[in-house]
Amino acid sequence: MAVLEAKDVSMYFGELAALKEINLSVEQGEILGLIGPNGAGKTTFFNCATGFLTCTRGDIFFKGQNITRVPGHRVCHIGICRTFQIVQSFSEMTVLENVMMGAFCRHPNTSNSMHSAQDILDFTGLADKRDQIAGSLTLADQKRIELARTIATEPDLILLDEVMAGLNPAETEEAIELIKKIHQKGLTIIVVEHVMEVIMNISHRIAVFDSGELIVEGPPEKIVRDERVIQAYLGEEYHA
Amino acid sequence: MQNDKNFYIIFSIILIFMAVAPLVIQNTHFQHLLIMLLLFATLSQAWNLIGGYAGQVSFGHAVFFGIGSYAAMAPLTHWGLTPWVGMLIGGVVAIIVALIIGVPVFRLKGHYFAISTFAVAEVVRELFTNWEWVDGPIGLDAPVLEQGFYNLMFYKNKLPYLYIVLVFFFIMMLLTFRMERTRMGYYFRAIKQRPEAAQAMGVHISKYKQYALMMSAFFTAICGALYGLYILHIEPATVLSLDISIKIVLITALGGTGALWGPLLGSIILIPLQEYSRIWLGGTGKGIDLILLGALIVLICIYEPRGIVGLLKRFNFQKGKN
Amino acid sequence: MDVTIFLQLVISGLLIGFVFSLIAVGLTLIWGVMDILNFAHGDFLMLAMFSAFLMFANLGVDPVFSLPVIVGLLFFVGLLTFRLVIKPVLGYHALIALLATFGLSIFIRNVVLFFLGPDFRVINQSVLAGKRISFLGLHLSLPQLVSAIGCVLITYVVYLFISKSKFGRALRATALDKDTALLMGINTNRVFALTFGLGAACVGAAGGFLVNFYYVFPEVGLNFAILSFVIVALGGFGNIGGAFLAGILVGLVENIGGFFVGPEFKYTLVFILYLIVISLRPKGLFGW
Amino acid sequence: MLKVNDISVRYDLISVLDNVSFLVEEGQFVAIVGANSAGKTTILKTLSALVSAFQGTIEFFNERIDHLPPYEIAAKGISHVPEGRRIFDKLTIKENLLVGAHVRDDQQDVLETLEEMYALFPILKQRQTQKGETLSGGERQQLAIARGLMAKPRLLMLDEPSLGLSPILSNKVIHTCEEIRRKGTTILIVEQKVTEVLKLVDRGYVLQRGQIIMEGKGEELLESDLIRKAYLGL
Amino acid sequence: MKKSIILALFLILLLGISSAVSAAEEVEVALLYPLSGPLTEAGKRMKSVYEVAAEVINGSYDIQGVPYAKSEGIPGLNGAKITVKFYDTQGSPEVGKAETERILQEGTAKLIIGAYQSAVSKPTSFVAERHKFPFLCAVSSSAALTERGLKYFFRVAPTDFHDSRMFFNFLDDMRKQGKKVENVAIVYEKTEFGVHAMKEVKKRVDESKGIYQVVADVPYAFKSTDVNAEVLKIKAAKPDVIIHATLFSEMTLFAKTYENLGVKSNANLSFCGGYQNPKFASQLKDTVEGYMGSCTFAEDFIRKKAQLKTINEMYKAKTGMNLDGIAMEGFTTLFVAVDAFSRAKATDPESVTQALRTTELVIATLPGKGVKFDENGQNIWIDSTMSQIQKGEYKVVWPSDWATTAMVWPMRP
Repeated sequence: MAVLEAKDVSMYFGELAALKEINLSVEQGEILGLIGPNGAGKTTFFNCATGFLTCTRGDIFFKGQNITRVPGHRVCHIGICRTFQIVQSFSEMTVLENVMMGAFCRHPNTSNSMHSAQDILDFTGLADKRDQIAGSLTLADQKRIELARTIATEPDLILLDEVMAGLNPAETEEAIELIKKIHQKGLTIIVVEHVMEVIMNISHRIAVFDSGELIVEGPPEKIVRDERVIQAYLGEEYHA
Repeated sequence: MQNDKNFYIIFSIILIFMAVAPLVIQNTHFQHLLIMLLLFATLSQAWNLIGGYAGQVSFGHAVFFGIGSYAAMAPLTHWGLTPWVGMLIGGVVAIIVALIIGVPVFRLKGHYFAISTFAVAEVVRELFTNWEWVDGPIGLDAPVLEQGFYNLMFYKNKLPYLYIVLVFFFIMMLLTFRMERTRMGYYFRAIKQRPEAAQAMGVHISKYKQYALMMSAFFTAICGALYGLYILHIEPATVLSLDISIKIVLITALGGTGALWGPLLGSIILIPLQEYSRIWLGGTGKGIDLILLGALIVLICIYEPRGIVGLLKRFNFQKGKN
Repeated sequence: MDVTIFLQLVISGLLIGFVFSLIAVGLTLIWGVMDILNFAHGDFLMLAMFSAFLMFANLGVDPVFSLPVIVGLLFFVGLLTFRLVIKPVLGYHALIALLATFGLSIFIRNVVLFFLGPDFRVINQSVLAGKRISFLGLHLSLPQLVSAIGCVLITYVVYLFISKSKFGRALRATALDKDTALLMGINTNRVFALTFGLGAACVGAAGGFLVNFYYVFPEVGLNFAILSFVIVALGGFGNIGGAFLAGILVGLVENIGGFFVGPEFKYTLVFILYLIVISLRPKGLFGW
Repeated sequence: MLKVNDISVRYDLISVLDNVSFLVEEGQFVAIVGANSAGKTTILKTLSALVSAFQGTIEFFNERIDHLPPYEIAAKGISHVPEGRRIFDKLTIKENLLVGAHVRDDQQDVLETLEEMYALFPILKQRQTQKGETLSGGERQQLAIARGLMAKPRLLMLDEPSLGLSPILSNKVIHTCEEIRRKGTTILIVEQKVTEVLKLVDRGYVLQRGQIIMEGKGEELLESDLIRKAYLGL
Repeated sequence: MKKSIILALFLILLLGISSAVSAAEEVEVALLYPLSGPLTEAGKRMKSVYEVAAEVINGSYDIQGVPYAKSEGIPGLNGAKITVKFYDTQGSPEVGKAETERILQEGTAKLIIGAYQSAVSKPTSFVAERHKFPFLCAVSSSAALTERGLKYFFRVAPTDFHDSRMFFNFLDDMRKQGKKVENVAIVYEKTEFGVHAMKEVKKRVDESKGIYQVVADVPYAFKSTDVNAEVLKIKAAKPDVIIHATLFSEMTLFAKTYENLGVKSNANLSFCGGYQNPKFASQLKDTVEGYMGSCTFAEDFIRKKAQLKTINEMYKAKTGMNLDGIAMEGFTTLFVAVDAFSRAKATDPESVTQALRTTELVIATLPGKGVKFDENGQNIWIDSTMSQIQKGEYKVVWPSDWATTAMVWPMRP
């Protein structure tokens, strides 16, 4: 069954079309990679799927339920959670408190939330930094906090917006491991990423956006050979 | 955040002090000072909920303050209704008003929000100034009724006022302290820091801002009622004035916004400073007391821009190092 | 309805509106660039008016001629304020800057009270005083007319300066992103200081004009300051054109609305106007 | 021309840079590569005095600049294109460029440079009257670099110009740097795209946890085992 | 943290103790006036006049018609000196109330005199009433103050009632002389003072049974930046007479705007307030030529009562201004206090209050016979006159037995 399904989704900002009739679905347990040049509409798609924006036309379904007009804060309770392109950790809170913020979604009680958050910290390898102030940590750790916070909401689907951007190879490696680990828990994942090695490595399927349109989708091997993708995105070098 | 045990110890010391000091020093003016100090600490803490924790700086809290004092005083003067009921009415009306103004105002950001709250306050003040039932600009005087808790009137003794204010202060502090530890407290701080991320975590932002404003409005109204009943005379020019709104903000800013002890520290500094500079230097008609007050406020800002809470933290930090 | 009265209302509204504009322009500069609400803005106005008055009373300099000196003086006051009060609190919670300027406001007002006393004073024998132009039953008081024209001119000059000059560009860049402006070789502290000076100079000019037809006393600035806060927000923070038009709008609403609805409601109308505008355009009429 | 001696930087007692020294000769294209939290951005920020070092000296044309404020360093001819572009959203593109030339006095000269930039980045000329916020990511990066060049700097410092750009754009940006160098501007670049950058540069430094662990010619570094292991996954 | 808070609490405690210490040997009178804030100007004038009054009482001056001037100190208390101590209300009821409580707490004052605004006199006198402590009000004009049935409250000044009655007697008189005065515009600030004053005016208009009409009812916001809308509203109504209740310096603004916008009326009458401030006449000169207002004292009175010159000189030496009505009311009030102390031969609150209740002080400082209080504490021997600004000076022009100068009518030829 499709976890998330977009049907003819279009998004206009005034005259400008950010998304044009996107049809895309993600199956249960899949990792879908989303690539495309800057301004292609990837983040806009995320925003529509998570209720931060309401798309101009079309519908979005989550497990068969129409969530097109569900407001952003409800989406999390339904079971979708996202990260942000630019790190958005609660910089004045401790790591534990950051993750608790996610856990509150399922555990309104503070101490339950704390226990749940502690489990997630162990799972994501942040346990030893639990009482540090999030703002004082490195970018990699802050991104990890965001991931931890996201899974603390106990979602079925997570949308990761450039979680690797700005990480070095070693850190990227760790992040990939973590994403795979999260995937093993049974979560469905959509990843936006520029680092090609990463996206090829983890995605089961890749969808390519260009100027608001979905130009191609399919398994990674197919994508790297597609002429239109190479022209729009990868450039000639990758062709070789 | 404070650790729990520490909080209870400090808090008990303060409460005991506030309760016992006026018994030791039988000076009504000193009692007056403590009453004002506690009243403004409570008020500022109420403001702190929305302005400090949830980060929405309001310059219009006089609205709730005024509503509270009018709700207690008007039924008392017109019908002799016990102010306790009036107080409750005031709190409820303030919550309703908070609901009404919250919807449009929370769409605004930063200064636009602040100026809007101020504009709302000015409009409400004008409404009261032209409202015949509450005697317009003349204001209301408490009728001379029998003393006692039923009428909340004590003519010669100030101690009952002091203890009533102390009780409200106690409730306010405890509530804030508990709130810091609940989901709501975390949500407030999250909204202040990263509204978008908070939304992604499932926080209904405008709802929680609304909660913060409603709680804040309720307690501000209660304080307004106490103020009216204590001063026994209210008029739009005082209880609905910008002065009140600003004073609340300043006390919190001075002590430290979004900090549990900020409001109390702020009023411990500002209220005695105001009272005693007037007592010692006022009466000359030359404003020396206010020159001093202004200069001191500026100096505090320059030398301790983090608020008094910041000063204490730094003090503790350095001590810890040694 | 008498047409002359209506026209007179429009004229009076415009005349006072231009003065509001200039005061608001001074405020919006500081507010827009530094994100600091200067509570002492009204007291700057009062300082300007008192200086003009003192120069008139003690040296016999007509307020029309003392204007450049007043502007220069207030520019200096602005610089000084920035150095002594604002600079130390930059980068901390915005409320601290607010608190500092609030303290400054109390301080300035009472120092003036201490030295000059609480009396109100009026300049009544200046070049412009008492003269007026009358036609078709309409009256334009010359001091107000000259002030209005002066305020428009100065506002326009400031606008040109900000939008065309190199410094203006640097100022806007600093307002947008202080660190990057530093990397561009802009001495941002100097920009801040000059902006504060410029803002104070604007309000100084307004005070220099105002003194021709308004009374002076230590508390005179408060009412103008409160109105200018609303005007700035109405026009959109940091937007000079916005402050200018909003100032005129407020002048008109206050006069025409005050006449038809009742003078005691004239400021209420201004606040209601603000609330309506802001609920339609959450960043003011011309906000970013 | 630029000589960095033993600088160390701390944030809140945590060491970010530890005795970093390096050299940039006139006309060279120099890269500092390293992991994200290695301190690359901090080096550039220290050079332009946004961050102050508690130890060490920085010399620019044999003159110490480590105690100057940022704006004076810019006036000395060091232009810093910050991480994340940081263009002025509400200024027009032309104004953005002119702000870049703030340190220069001769306005006639500035206008000439402006034309040069338009020649180098034609898209900017087309959109010169539009606000910065209307630009896309790649255009922003072009504007940021052009703005940096407007100062006619003796040294251009670029902080991760490829960050957040698609592969095709990031390559284009890096090659633009090469072109700029060919026209005679010294460039110090901080990058994570190790392969692409090291192919082009004259000299590279590898930074790890605040320390320089390797240095050498670009090609040499590419060949080294350390780099190949850590950054290329080979 | 803990230590710091305890330290702060300790400091507060110290403040509490230190402020409790105070001592006095003479008969002290506490005065509550706004000595900072927007009404400082008025407060300072009051302060000066009380200092003059104390000097006159304590020293030996030969002023005919003013008892207690010749003798040194208070006769009934073996010549004990009177001292005046000032407390700042900042023009705020809250501060006023706090200061009153402080006065009572300190316990050195034997009587309270105050305050300036009615809005402050009200709560402060309530405090005194509850402590059964005598409170003398010098200048607050709200008629409501003496309609509250207080037992320890006395007022020397005429009220809005007296003033409005005097205005309409005056207008009646003018009408009899064939002058046009029927259309009245009323202008008042939307404060306790303005609203009260105009309530009285409206009562008088109602009592006239249609002779007078209010053609323009113009309340305005206190502290206005301009008054164009207000003045145009008046202009549109074309009134014969404008009546003002303007406490503040806005009176200046009104006068200028009337001039600028060419408003013509036969007369412009003012309740006490902005009009009475001598600066109003001296600074605005021609602009305010012909303005009229209620007046309990002006320099012009000295022409009729030459003996008051001494007092005016002393006051002028202190302030550079001539005495005005408000100041003279203050001056007289201190004499009422001295009279009460002297007759009571004691200073305890009960005796002093008792003496005040039976006051029958004949004193030549104010229009009317002197001071005698009715059961509500209102002075019933007080009267008021009409003054007019002529060439920058206040001249008494009505009623005829007080008038020194001929009236200019209409105010602008």
